[in-house]
Amino acid sequence: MSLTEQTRSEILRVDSVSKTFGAVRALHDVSLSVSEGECRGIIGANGAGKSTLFRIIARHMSSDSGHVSYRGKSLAHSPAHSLAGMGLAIVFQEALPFQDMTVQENIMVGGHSTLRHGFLAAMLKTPSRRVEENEIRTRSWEIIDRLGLSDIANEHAQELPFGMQRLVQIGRALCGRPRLLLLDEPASGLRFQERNALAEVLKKLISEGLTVMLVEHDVRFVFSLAESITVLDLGEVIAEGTPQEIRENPQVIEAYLGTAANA
Amino acid sequence: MLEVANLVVHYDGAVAVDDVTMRIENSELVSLIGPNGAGKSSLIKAVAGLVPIDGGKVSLQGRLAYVPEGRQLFRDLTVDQNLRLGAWPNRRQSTDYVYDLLPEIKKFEKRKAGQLSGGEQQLVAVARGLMAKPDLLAIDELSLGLSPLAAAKLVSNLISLHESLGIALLIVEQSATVALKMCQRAYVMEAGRIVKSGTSSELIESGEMLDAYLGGMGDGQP
Amino acid sequence: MNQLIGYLINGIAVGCIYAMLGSGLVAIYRVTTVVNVAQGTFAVMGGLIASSALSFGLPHGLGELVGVIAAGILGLLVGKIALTKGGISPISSLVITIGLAVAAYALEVGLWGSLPVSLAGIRSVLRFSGVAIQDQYLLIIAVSIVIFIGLWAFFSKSYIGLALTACSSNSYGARVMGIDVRRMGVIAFGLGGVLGGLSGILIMPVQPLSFNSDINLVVMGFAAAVIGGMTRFEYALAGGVVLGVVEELIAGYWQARYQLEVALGIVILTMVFEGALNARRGTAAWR
Amino acid sequence: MAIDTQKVQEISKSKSGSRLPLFGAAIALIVALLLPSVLNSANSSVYVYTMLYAIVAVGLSLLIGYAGQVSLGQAVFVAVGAYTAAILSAHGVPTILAFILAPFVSMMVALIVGIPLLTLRGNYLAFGTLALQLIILGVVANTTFLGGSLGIPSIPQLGLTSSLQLGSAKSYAWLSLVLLVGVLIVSRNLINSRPGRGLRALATTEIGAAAAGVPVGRYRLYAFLLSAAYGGIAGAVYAFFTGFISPNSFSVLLSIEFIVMIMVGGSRSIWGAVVGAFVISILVQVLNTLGTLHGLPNSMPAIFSYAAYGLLLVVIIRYMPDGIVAWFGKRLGRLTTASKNLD
Repeated sequence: MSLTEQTRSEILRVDSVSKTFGAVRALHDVSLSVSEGECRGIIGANGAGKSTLFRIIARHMSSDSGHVSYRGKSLAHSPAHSLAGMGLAIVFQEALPFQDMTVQENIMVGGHSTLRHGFLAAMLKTPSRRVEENEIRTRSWEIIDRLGLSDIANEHAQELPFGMQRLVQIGRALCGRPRLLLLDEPASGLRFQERNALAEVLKKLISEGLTVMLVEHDVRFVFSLAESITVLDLGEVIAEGTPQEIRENPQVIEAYLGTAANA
Repeated sequence: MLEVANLVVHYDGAVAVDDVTMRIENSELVSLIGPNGAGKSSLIKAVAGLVPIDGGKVSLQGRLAYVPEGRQLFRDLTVDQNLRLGAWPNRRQSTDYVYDLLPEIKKFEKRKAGQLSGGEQQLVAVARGLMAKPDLLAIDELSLGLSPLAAAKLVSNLISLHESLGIALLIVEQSATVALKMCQRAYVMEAGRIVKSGTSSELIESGEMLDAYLGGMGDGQP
Repeated sequence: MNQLIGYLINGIAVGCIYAMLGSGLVAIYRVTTVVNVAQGTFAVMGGLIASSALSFGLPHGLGELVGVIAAGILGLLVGKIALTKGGISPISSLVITIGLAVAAYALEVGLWGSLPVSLAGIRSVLRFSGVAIQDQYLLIIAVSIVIFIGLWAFFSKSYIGLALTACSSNSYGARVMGIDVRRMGVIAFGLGGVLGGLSGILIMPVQPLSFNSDINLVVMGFAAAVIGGMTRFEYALAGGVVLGVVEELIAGYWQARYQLEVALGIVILTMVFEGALNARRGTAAWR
Repeated sequence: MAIDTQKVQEISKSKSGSRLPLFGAAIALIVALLLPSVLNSANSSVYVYTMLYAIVAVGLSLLIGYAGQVSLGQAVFVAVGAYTAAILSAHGVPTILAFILAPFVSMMVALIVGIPLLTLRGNYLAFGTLALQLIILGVVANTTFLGGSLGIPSIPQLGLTSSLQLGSAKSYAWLSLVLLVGVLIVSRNLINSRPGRGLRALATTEIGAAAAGVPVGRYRLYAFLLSAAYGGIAGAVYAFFTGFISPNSFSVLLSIEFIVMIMVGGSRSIWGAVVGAFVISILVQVLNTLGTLHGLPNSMPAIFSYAAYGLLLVVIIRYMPDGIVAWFGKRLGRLTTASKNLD
């Protein structure tokens, strides 16, 4: 880890996490640390353990050993739905947009943990509900505006092209006012232009100070965004460094292309 | 044998295969390589008729058998029962045919497929594909999850099958080394498109292979 | 003691009926992941048709066979309707089977009326050292043994049986082999129909059935199947027998009126317990 | 970030812009208000039942359509409401108090059974709720305190005060209309708010909803409780109105009728539930009239209604899975766009 990273405060820490499924070792003693304001890419071949790591951080799965902490606090006892309220926004690759809800409503769901009113207040339309609903409506519009989704804000999200759906998911995550955005394979299934558009949006968010962690197999996509990269192979961290360092790392080349491809 | 022209495949609106053209001659050994998510599997599934085609054309002379990614064996059935199902369309095929070709399978014919090791499972999956007596055998993610040793053994098995039966093989492989070593010719895929093709030796020389896997750095474009 | 033997034999026989119904549900669920609410309908229809066939003068054996075949055809029909070509969610298919079960009421009430109908089974009674057992119960047990051996042979030897298991083991893999998974689902419904029809015909001589007996039958069949985890025939058999014996013991030593409630309570507990177990194991599904 | 508030308001206006549904609802409300004064007493009963069906169906559509949890035993919560009202008023509790308590008792029962049952999903939950209904009805039928299988006769009329009692079918008609409108308003408020959006989100994907911060398990339970409360309200009115209840009044078939209603109307809309309840009530009336025509056997009305429920359910699920409201809506939409294209 370079010196500049150590001066920034740590936001996420993964501490020697291991996980096995039956006889398959998905993760073995994986540790990494993400600093505030950083964009970290996690790459690795199929079966490297990327998505297992993602699910463990997202509290969707528990690890066999080791632990994950967020802003110095262990996540061991936090249920999955509590992460959003802590400023940790998660976008799963397989998460569909919510059916029969407009783009705006989809994004408003993301603000769930920033509002208070419950069933009774909602049903009786109390003043506090009105205030909060107005607030979330305005906030969702700000997000819709900056993601360029204004024209389709009232469309049903599931009917949009894939690239737009991905943006809606990111808008949904932003509506919870996150400090750390965790993205699972954000570029998968996108066309070339859609990938570029998504990268532009993410670049802007990063430049505004949002910490982003990308788990992604599209290496080109990650290299264009991340300042540091962690490479997983067969469940272990085999390299960590800047994109340039990773690209020149012989172990990484071997993991991706197989042994002695350049011989 | 197989001709694919301008093939396009979408997945729920996402583009998986984008205008791909390729061909395989009789008894040829060809591999399709590229990084994870490049669209290799989608291409081969479209060729096997498992996913609908959204554009272009696939024409195939002869019979194709497809060995899917992750083996997809029937874990609760024995190896012999798995093999019998490989000949489902034309039923009454005796499994002795593949036991003759791959004698080592005979050793565990009575065991449940779910209890075999990864290498054994992959061999059974290949054997199950052979039960359909194909002219072209397409194998998806040949070495995925196998130890280098098991992969090497499987490759030598396949090459001897190829030589004795004269069938064409299409190998989809993430590990470029394994693929290039065993095949005469290869197509390299990236982001749904074929970015490079040629003989194995040409591809090994070229730097573009590395680009496909680890991204070009110069232009800074994603 | 003698009384106990009587209860046990009756319980095992009734349990075999539940197990047969449950096996029909299992056969269907394994391939389609649909719980077929019309499973009780197969039993009622099979029994009613057999009773009519007999009253038209068909000899015993043939009349019952007509009932079983009719139930099998009904099963295929229900399968064809519940499994659409485009594919719908299992829960939608379940609602379709509810619809068909209710629609069948119209047919049953129209043709056979709403009163319970009985069937002439074996009327004789076996007596030994003070225990009296209706021979029909022994017949049920004997037929069940044959049926379950038949099921085992069908699923391990026949090509169709293998294909059905393949669909349940790995439906994508089955599709790759060129197996038409929807058609196999319809065949599974047909098998469910046969098993349902058989159970109805066997139970009717000792327990007359009316059109709305189907709910209790399907619920008890489901109970047997759930205890067996919905996927294994031999477990469904065990589950059914356990339920039947418990019911019979409750009726014998306590009171008959809480039979159904206790059995259903066991099912709910089993499901909840299984669910909790799966949730703990569940991580394996997430890879 | 500067944001054009003008534009925001414009767009949020245009969202609710189509006035047609609102207009339709207003007309429906006026007709519904006037109807009881012209109906005879037999038709007034049909009116009351329709309103009560609609109340239960709205609750069920919140549970099935919005929160995605299938319950096949919804009639059991109607039964709990009805029995609460009947038992309490038989023991001297003022009927108005019994009426108010009924939905809360339904919710309590739902809470007790919901905590274990809602760990189940899909097929299992559907069957679990069905089994639950059979168990509770069985226990009621065997409990003398609850009237056993004979039921509870001569339940008093609902009295708002000691002097003002609801006597006529007309008054129950207006009461049930008011309750339905209340239920609709409250449900609509819920759907378009934070918890409502959370429910709708979890119906699509529980993982995604949890990632957005929605406490999935708790919300599923709340939806279950709410639908039980609606059932309890309808059950209480039913008990006071008919004056007699028994386990047979709340059969599994009734639960299935509710499913038919929301499927026919469209489960993903509370208006669909209301439309479904109306369509089914009218259909059953028509079939009854046909079935009792001269010369037909006594069982004909039953045969007709079984066939209608069953086949309707099959046809709707197979050919109009979003219900008739959406089906007609789509066709209407296509028509209007077609006519626009002509212009």
